[in-house]
Amino acid sequence: MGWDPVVLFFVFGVVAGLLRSELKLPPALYETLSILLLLAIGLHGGVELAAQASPALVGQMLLVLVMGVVLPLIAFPLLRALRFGRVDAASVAAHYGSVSAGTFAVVVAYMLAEGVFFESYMPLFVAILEIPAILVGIVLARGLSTTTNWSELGREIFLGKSIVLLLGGLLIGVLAGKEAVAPLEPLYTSMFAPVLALFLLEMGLIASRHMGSLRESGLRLAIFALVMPWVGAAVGLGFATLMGLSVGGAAMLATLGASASYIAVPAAMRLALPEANPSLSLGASLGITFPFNIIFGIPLYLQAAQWLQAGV
Amino acid sequence: MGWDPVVLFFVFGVVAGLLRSELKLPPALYETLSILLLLAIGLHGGVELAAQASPALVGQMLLVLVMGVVLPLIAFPLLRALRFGRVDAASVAAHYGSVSAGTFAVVVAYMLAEGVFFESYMPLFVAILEIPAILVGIVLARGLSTTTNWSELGREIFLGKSIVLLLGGLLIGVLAGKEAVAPLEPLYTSMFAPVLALFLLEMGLIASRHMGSLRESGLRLAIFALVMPWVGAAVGLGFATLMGLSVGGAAMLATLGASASYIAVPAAMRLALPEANPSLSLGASLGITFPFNIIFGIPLYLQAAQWLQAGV
Amino acid sequence: MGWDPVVLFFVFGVVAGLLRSELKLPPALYETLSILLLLAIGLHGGVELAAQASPALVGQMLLVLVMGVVLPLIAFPLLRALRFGRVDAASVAAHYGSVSAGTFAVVVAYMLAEGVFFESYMPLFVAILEIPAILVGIVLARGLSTTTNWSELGREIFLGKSIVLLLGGLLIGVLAGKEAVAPLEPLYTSMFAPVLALFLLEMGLIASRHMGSLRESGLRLAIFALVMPWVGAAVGLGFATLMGLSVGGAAMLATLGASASYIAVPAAMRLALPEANPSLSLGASLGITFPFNIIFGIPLYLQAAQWLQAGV
Amino acid sequence: MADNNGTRTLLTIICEAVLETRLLHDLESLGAPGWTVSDARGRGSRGIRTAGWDNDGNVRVEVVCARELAVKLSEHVQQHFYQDYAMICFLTPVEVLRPHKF
Amino acid sequence: MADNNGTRTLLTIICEAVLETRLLHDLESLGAPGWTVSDARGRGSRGIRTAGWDNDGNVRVEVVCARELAVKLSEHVQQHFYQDYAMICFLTPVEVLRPHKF
Amino acid sequence: MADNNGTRTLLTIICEAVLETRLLHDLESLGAPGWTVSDARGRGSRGIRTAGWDNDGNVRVEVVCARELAVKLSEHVQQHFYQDYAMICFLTPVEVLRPHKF
Ligand SMILES: Nc1ncnc2c1ncn2[C@@H]1O[C@H](COP(=O)(O)O)[C@@H](O)[C@H]1O
Ligand SMILES: Nc1ncnc2c1ncn2[C@@H]1O[C@H](COP(=O)(O)O)[C@@H](O)[C@H]1O
Ligand SMILES: Nc1ncnc2c1ncn2[C@@H]1O[C@H](COP(=O)(O)O)[C@@H](O)[C@H]1O
Ligand code: NA
Ligand code: NA
Ligand code: NA
Repeated sequence: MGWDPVVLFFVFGVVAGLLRSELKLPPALYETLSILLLLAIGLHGGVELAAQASPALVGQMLLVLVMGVVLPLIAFPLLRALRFGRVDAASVAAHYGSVSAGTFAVVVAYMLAEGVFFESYMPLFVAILEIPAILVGIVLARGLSTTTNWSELGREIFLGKSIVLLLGGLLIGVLAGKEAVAPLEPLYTSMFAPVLALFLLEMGLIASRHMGSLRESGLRLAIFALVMPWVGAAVGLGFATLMGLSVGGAAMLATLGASASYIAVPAAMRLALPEANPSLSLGASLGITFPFNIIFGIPLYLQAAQWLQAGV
Repeated sequence: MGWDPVVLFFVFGVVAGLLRSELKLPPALYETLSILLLLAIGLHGGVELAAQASPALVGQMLLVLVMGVVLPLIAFPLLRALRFGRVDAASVAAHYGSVSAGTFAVVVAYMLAEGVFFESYMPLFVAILEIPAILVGIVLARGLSTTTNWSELGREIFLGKSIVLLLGGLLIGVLAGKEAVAPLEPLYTSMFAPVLALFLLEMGLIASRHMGSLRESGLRLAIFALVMPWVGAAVGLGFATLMGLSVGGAAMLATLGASASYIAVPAAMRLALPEANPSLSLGASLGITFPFNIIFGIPLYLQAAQWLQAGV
Repeated sequence: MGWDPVVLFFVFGVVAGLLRSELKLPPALYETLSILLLLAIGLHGGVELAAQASPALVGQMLLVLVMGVVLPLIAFPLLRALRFGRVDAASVAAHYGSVSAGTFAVVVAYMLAEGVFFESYMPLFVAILEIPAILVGIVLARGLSTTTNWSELGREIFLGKSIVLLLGGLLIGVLAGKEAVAPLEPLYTSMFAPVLALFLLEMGLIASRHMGSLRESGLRLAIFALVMPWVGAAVGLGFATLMGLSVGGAAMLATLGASASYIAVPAAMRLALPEANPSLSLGASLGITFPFNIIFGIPLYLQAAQWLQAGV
Repeated sequence: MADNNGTRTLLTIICEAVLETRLLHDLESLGAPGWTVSDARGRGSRGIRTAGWDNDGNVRVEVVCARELAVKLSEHVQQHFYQDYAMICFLTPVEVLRPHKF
Repeated sequence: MADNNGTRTLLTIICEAVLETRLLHDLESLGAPGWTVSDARGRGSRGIRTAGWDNDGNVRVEVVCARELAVKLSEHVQQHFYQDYAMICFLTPVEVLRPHKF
Repeated sequence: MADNNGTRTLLTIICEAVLETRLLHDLESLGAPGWTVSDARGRGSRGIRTAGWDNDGNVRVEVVCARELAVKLSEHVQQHFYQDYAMICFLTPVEVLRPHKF
């Protein structure tokens, strides 16, 4: 078997961007692709959730919530140790404590291609992991101050595009059930890989710009962006063990732990912590961590999950 | 079987809109989806028409044309009785005399899901029903005055986007025939439900805004928007009996009668009767009648058609 | 078998445009369609190339490169004989020496529908043919002057959107191989015809505008636009014989020879030879040659290739 | 015509998108030397226009021309469209290169 | 209020798109009679904003109003957003039809 | 440089989209402190530009800067692009906040 073509689309985008080619995707296409991915992930998860829901799930959801609080609390001191200012460290920590739906889409495609079983309600965990790190990040920067307009902020976070699409898709899947959703299956079967490939092409183009901006923000940031995925993955594997997930599920939770947000969190941080430098977080998350995860990380995390399970 | 996921997408859009979530679809996507729906409906109809055309069809087409004239003539006095001004009543009557291609797409998906047979050239009737109500509405507002620039108006109406796409698709289907169109079938098979679902998501977002605006225009409008679908459906069933349509065809003509335009007619009215208040028509048609039809109406109309046929 | 529906979509666009209908596709959709077509063509070619690559291919690629230099050198004197100014003649010659990816997509669909075998690495030749004519055109207009900023121009040409997408798709196909690309196959199987149909609808709308502009530029241009495809096709057939292509491959190279660019070259010429009148090239290429090729030309070229092979 | 020292007037019209074809037709027949259109959304006395879909966007039309013509165009627009359509328009003096173009 | 002879001020604000909702909310509560928004991209002291994706575009907001209000709006914007967000704003005198609208 | 009381000049250039990269490159190397671009369509002496597809749109470029620079930029543009490309440009005096930015 050759290279993964979906990952090659990302590399293609990076190369085209670095060569400063005229290639660019219309913004409406990028938006459409991310809407399709989020809906497809949610819908697929919901359909399966309807079939597999169990009381144990509630406990798992709580553990995932805790994981979403723990991750930024680990990232923050690491960033402070690397001498980032308080607000910048909090903002970057929020990005790494949250998750990247794009990375999740790649790990789904990878598991399907490798034929590895995973708990099909994983999309639920994506939605749960998106939020806590944002709140923790704000508290890390501001303390529990009263100047933050929490009600407005809450609306912006909980009703942000990606969470609404994920949860909307999930709910529709649960309410409609597998049989009724059948006509919509192309969204997460035949159309999933093509949509993901185009999405990654655009992500590559965007990432290439942020790689350039990394040169300025320098070595310390690059170190963090390469170290934190290992930490996040380890945390994810730990929680997966607590939750009793399958090998595939554990590898996916590790991937979620290792991934950093570049859609939902940047927008929330821009509004909640405007003095944080957005090019730090985006440079790290898009320019380094995202490529690292989809090219090297995911296979590694799967292997680690397999070793762990075998060792138990 | 669970809820219809396609309808759930509409509900999802309404809820996201009412909660004022950040979710919005790029306008280019909305346009693309409506182009795809109209072309798919037309093409599918044309392919089948080529196989089933018969002399009886000419008579049926004439009857449908009459139905398009009758509907606004019923709606207008009803609106006047509810004390709407002459021009506003004429404009709203034009909307309800015409049809909604979105509602038609939902009824097609519903009939296919329920396995109910219907005359496959129904899209032809959609195209025919679009226009007469517009002309009747203008005459109701203005009389046969000479100030209306009929030639320019005619061009705007007959060459409007939705009619051109429906008729273009139909003609291509007829000229090419089923075998040659095979490579394009995904447009009305595997892709139809996903496209419709996204379209309804956007319609839900739009409808939620118009529901808000209903509070102003008040009770009288809501009454009309809930009563008129029953009247229109009854008229549709009557004409279907005259035309000798199947149960499925009758239910679809009832749905067409019950549906109100929110794409072609608003644009035409804005130009032809600019002093009419557009938020009245859109509030009623999008905010009430469209949701009513796709959630409750369509199953009702099918049941009515079944009773009627059984009673004959 | 009826008319080719894909071609009918083009005709539909032309008619809708000439009737000045309100129909227009969102620009983002047009861009998306052309990106999808180019990627699909490249990817499909790459997948097959990986399976069939042979040393002979290098020789064939060189011959195609020569063909790309020869074509504008034939077109230029022809245009001068028709009394076009030097710069305009050079610019139009560059358009006709290069190729139209849209025409190539139509010939691919045609060959598949007719079940005619062709060398699957033809997309490689499309990419090769795009560039030389542009350079030849500039030299024809300017001589080997030093005022042209060749390095910047080279970047604009080699890194232009269509070449990058074609070559990117090709490379991904080659690197990933058929098995791994399987999940992306809908791009060049089930989705190819629908995407092409919509693309041709838009091309029809655009072409209709350029047909109007032809009236001004007059008869001489129309003569060239109708004669040159025959010349280009003959040259293509000649080179195909030298290269030992199959009947299908020969017909496709003839089509490439006969086709004129309307995407990559206009942009390059606008920057490199701004004083050339762009409506001349576009009027000829889009208003006449493109419709001629997809409606009449392609079947003719296939027949010619069949005769030629039979005669040998 | 008009002054020749390079001073012209920029007429900006913001109105519902459905008017575009008709408005441009009128501007052309009244002698506008050219126009530029871009898409917009907005809020005014007739409520919010979000440009989320077909019937709900605005366009922003600009015409650079001699002041007399700008006034004539804006008066025409005011008479024919102001009452029934969402619309505003305003004039700004601008300095142009190649004044003969306008 | 303000002068009545049809002279108003056009306030143009160009800023990151993420601010749109919040900015329009503020303009409205400070009394702006309306606004027009279009999408844009640009470069300034905070680098290039290409509008290639969600987090990376600008909006161009225009408000036509009395000069005092325009100054008040621009000062508010300056105090609340200038430091942390990519943003510029400028004022132009314009002549309006139907001045009572603004 | 220039006056310091907050008066600057807004240079607006409307031209074919294909020029965007090259034009912005020139503006930057001539010292423009920033720019804003939006997409547009239009009609002028070189016919209709509908923005329906790649080769057929306009862009609207705005630069706020000192008057001398605006004049220099517009003269450069006029010399290099006016003859062969669809293009207009005009200058408007504007009042800016934080004049040191421009
Ligand atoms: N004061 C204003 N400033 C800027 N734009 C405005 C203003 N008032 C109205 N508009 C724009 O003009 C459109 C129509 O205005 P109206 O007719 O007042 O609803 C609105 O949708 C806005 O885009
Ligand atoms: N001198 C300028 N002329 C025109 N637009 C500008 C200028 N400076 C900044 N902008 C616009 O304002 C945005 C934010 O500016 P800044 O805060 O300087 O990065 C930029 O992305 C540009 O769109
Ligand atoms: N008088 C005008 N008013 C506003 N925009 C104009 C005017 N003339 C030209 N334009 C714009 O500038 C572009 C190029 O103009 P031109 O070079 O005259 O074809 C046109 O496509 C329009 O967008
Ligand atoms: Na994470
Ligand atoms: Na109806
Ligand atoms: Na050629």
